[in-house]
Amino acid sequence: MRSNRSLFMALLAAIVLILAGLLAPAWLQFLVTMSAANGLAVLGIVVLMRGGGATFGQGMFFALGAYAAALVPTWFGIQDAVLRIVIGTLVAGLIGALFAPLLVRYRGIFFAMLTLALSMVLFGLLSKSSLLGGSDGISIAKPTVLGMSLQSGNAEYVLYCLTVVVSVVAGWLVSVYWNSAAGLMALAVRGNPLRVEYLGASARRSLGTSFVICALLGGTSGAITAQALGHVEPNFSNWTTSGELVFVAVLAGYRRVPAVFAASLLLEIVRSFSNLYFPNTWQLALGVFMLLVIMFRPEGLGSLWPVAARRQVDPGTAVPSPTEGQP
Amino acid sequence: MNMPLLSARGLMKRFGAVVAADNICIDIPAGQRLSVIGSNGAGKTTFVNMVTGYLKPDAGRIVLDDHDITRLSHQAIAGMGICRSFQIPMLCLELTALENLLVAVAAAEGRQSLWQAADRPAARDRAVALLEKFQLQSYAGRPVMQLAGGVRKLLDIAMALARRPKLLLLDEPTSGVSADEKFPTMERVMAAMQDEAVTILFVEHDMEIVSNFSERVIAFYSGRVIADGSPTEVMANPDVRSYVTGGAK
Amino acid sequence: MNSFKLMGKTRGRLASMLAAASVLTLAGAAQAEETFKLGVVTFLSGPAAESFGVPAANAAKLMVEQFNKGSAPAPYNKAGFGGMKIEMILVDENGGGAKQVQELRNLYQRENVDAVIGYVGSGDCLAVAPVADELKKFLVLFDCGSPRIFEEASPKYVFRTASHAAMDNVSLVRYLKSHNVKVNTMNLINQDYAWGLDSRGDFLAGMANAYPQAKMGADLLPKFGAGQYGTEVSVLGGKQADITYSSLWGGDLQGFLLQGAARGLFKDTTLVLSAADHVLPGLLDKMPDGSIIGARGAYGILSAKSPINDWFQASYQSMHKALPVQAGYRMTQAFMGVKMAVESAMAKNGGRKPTPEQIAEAMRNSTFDTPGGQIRMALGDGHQAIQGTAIGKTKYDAASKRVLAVDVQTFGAECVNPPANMKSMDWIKAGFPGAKCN
Amino acid sequence: MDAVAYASWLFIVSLGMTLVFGVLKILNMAHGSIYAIGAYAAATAVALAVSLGLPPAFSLVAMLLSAVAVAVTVGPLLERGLLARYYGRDEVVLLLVTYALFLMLEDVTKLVWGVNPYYVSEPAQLFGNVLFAGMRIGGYDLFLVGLAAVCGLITWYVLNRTTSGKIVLAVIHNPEMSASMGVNIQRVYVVAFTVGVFLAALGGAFTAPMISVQPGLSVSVIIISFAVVIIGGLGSIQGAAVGALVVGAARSLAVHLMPEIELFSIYLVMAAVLIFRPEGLFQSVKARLI
Repeated sequence: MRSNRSLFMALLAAIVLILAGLLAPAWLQFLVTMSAANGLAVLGIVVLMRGGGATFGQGMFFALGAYAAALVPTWFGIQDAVLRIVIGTLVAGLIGALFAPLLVRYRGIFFAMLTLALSMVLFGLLSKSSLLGGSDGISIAKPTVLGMSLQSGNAEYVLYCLTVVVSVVAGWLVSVYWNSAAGLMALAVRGNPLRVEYLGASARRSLGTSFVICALLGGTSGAITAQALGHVEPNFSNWTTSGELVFVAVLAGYRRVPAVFAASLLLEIVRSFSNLYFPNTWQLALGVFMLLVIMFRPEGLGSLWPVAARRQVDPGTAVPSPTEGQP
Repeated sequence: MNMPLLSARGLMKRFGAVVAADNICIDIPAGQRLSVIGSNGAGKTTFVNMVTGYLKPDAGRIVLDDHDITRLSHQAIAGMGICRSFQIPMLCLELTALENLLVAVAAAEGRQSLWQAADRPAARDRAVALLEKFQLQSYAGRPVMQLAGGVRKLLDIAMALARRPKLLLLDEPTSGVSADEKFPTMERVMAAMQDEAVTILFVEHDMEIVSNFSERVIAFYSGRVIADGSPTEVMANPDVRSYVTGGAK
Repeated sequence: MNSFKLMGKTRGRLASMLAAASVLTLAGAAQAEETFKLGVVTFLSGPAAESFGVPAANAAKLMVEQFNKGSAPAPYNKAGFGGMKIEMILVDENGGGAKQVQELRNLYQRENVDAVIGYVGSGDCLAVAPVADELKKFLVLFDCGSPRIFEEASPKYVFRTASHAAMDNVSLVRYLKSHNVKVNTMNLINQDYAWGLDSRGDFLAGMANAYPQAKMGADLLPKFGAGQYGTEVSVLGGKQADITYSSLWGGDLQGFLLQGAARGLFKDTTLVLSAADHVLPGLLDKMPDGSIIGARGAYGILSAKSPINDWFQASYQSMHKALPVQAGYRMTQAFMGVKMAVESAMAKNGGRKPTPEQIAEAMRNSTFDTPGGQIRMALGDGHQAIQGTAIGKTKYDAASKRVLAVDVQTFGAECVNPPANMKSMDWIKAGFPGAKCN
Repeated sequence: MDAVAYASWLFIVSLGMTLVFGVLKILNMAHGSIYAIGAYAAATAVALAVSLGLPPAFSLVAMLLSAVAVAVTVGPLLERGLLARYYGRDEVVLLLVTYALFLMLEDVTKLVWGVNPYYVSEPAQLFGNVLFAGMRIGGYDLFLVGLAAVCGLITWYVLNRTTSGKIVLAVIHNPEMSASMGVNIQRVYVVAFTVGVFLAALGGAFTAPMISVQPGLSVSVIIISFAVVIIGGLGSIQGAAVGALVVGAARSLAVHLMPEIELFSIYLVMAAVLIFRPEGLFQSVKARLI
């Protein structure tokens, strides 16, 4: 029943956003598109964080998704944006699943550093392969969306809608997963993996699941971003990309799905304006912003919204949702 | 003769110079409630850790229902029906009492569903039932980090019970519980076990509890079993008096 | 758990953004009449800032000032762009092509700039060119080298007012040949990214024609921004060669030269550097004399004397207390090209502010004189410039504490640039067919 | 040989990083920025020394002093003023704090020193170069090797042979315990972090003569010293030494044999080490959990 309600909320959000998009100027549509796309990658990291993992290599899956989406048109003549997104997602997920068994043997900073190393190796490979445009990257033919071709007039809005829909669906699926038994198990693994194993469940499998979901979302994000930008480059796999994504993840916290997209949007706005109006100090601005958030919002933006009134309910009968946080 | 539920044969374990287990042989028949006593460092917890697979013995075999579990991981062993509680309760502090039990219930299912809600009626009823067994329902919605030591102990045990284990090992169930709470706590635990077909082994210091709640007592000293029998026999044993109870009281 | 509660908030934020946006657009519209909004994108931070980005930005500032005052020499003496005051928005290029695409969209769609001049990095150019075309907005690339941009696509609204990288290496090869530099063995060291790899390719292809017998010694590809070249230096030291070619630039080049000199690497090999003028002011006596250098054009110490060049050097000197180097020249070329295009477009449309189409139309196949010599938009269907260039040998002049260029040889545009109908690589491989040298 | 020179440079830099992690449990991303600051400071100091007409040999002292200056100013400031507020947070969060710090310092250095490059090759010229096995070796490289050795030995000696060092080790091993035994953790933290900063600055200062000091120095340093520290084992000094050698060797092998893999040879090594020895080459086994 809860999942039904969040489904309803998701639909509502989608409709509202699509309508709101109509009013927004092109640059804003694009900004939201980009931030939502990034939001997906961040959502992946958040899922992983919530499952007890930390990654500094999300850029790897971001890049995999992006390059997949960029190459299928030239290699297999796939023009449809949705199809490209699906492929990008699957490719990233597949690679993620390949590495998961290896990675789940590690925790904390080692896990993070290993993902970092992997993504930097991919970065190296991409920068080398002249077939893939080397360090300059490659441009992507504008996609068609469900048969529609994109002109300069409608391109932003169509992509905007597509991104909104994908993000909302992904967000809803994640919220369903967070409510699920596996989702609760992920939280437990984060809290006390050894105990989980003493209960006969596999902490590693749980972490692996989180990681694969993280990879899938990274791929989706990359695929959308690639088509919105019309260009992909090895930088996507660089550690700085991952670093910013992780930052947004921390900014958002792992409490609520929408917080992730809010955080992503917030950073996108701060970045794009600060970069334009004080080009010489935008890193400084970003850094200060980060520190303040980490200092005053340790739980991330997700903690800005009071947890549903369950604490007031008579504890005997209260049935808290596993995914809602503690006060 | 009915074969034992668990049989440990010639378990050896040494940490450097310290001998933590020296040729330990113990058979546990199904349905028995037995306790393990011994001063600190006598090898009680080492034994529990070997049975539950956290430590691998240097030599010897452990057999559960004639499956050799000596080399299995602690996770696999739990899966085969040996669950345990901990001296210091191992809980997810961020989660509520109920959520902790939902974790235990989900773990009991083997493969966890990615879409079925964790607190769907079936699972929730089971979790609530476990809470009620230990009269913890009033704490259901409280994060564990807000709960008192005694409550955590019980919660820890309740979690261990979630997958209906064949053998349940309780590591000092009353340690960290105030003196006048010890008895009631044990009462609750044992009451909770009534209708569960479970064999119980608990590690304990407190002799009164041992003699009141176990039908068999095993005494450890420096990694060896120095006495094994009914509470009265063991208490009467001179070695036990000098090395264990004497030391204890 | 209504996990999408926030979306409401997002909508709220959207609304407020809307407000902000409309204000911005109104503001843009209000000014549109008397001012020409010009976005300028170059490296203000990162490794390329010091060598290219900032000199270019400085030149841009100079141009804006001079043009708005109308104090530039003819034919650039009309105030601003055809009377319209130039209003410049400076944006940092650092952060990769993806980011540049967003920034460019912001410039066009949020800041409503009328044109954008920018981009040092080839990757950035490749990334942004399609965007300008998609948005039908006017874009001038002022510095980046990769020939791919106009050889692999033919964007309508995008121009490059400077020669692409092929020229730099072709002219080097021609210089070696015409000065009978003996090259039996050569060492190469280039950065491991597009610029380094492309330059290496062009140079090798050129050498294959001019010096078929030349043997390759070491062929190193340190990573971009490596900073430390201890290993490379000893590899190069191990393999003696007549010349050591490098397309390194900026900090990497400086680091390499300093570390190499400290270990006497350049005692018995001639340095051949495709883009080195911008490091000379910093290196001074540490720059090995007699090194053969290019500046990606007849720029700085390699530039030819002309009234407009004197004016440029003097005014740049007085504004920034330094001599202009290649990036500054190239930015100036872009400004002058745009100014000419805008003004001739206005001449056609009756003095109204020209549309991107009109500016593009006016710029296609145009020709204009700059401090770096004459620029002709001859390639890529009139979108890609060709220009003359010059190569010279370095000589440190202790008296003036400056590195001077001697034996400077200048090359005409047709001599070192491919004809319109050929891709540069094919042209080099084919041995420069149709090249007009005098 | 140049592998060793490179390694010794790596060692100086990553020693600081591993020390800071050992004591404060912080993997300091800003380490690279401090390295850059050290380089800038050295450049300024040497330029000053030269302008004062001091003998070139003094430029070495100047660089040392500049590193000290950076350490005593930046170190306590950052630790007390900033990091201290975040103690007890998750490792990863702390990592992000330093990441933010890194971004800030990047711009701060730009604001202070501008984007124009500085050159201080005087010290490097002091040593000239020696002919060795047919190839020239910069005397300065040799000097660096010596410097690295000295740093390593001093650190090792202080940690293992002096009481204050033993206290630090105690803190590394178990902060709560040592606090309860009356160790002034705060002071240890400040000192350790400052030393870390000093080593980073030192690394920067003594690299300055070989490069042109300008924006963008720090990034590569961060990643590579991460690699070294991970390979060697977080918080282990001999680990840092070995890690530095491994990375140095890997890199120069790559350059000599197959230049095309140089770009990511380091990560391959790092990944390999992590796979076969997750806790790095030198890392004590974890304590029992139950």
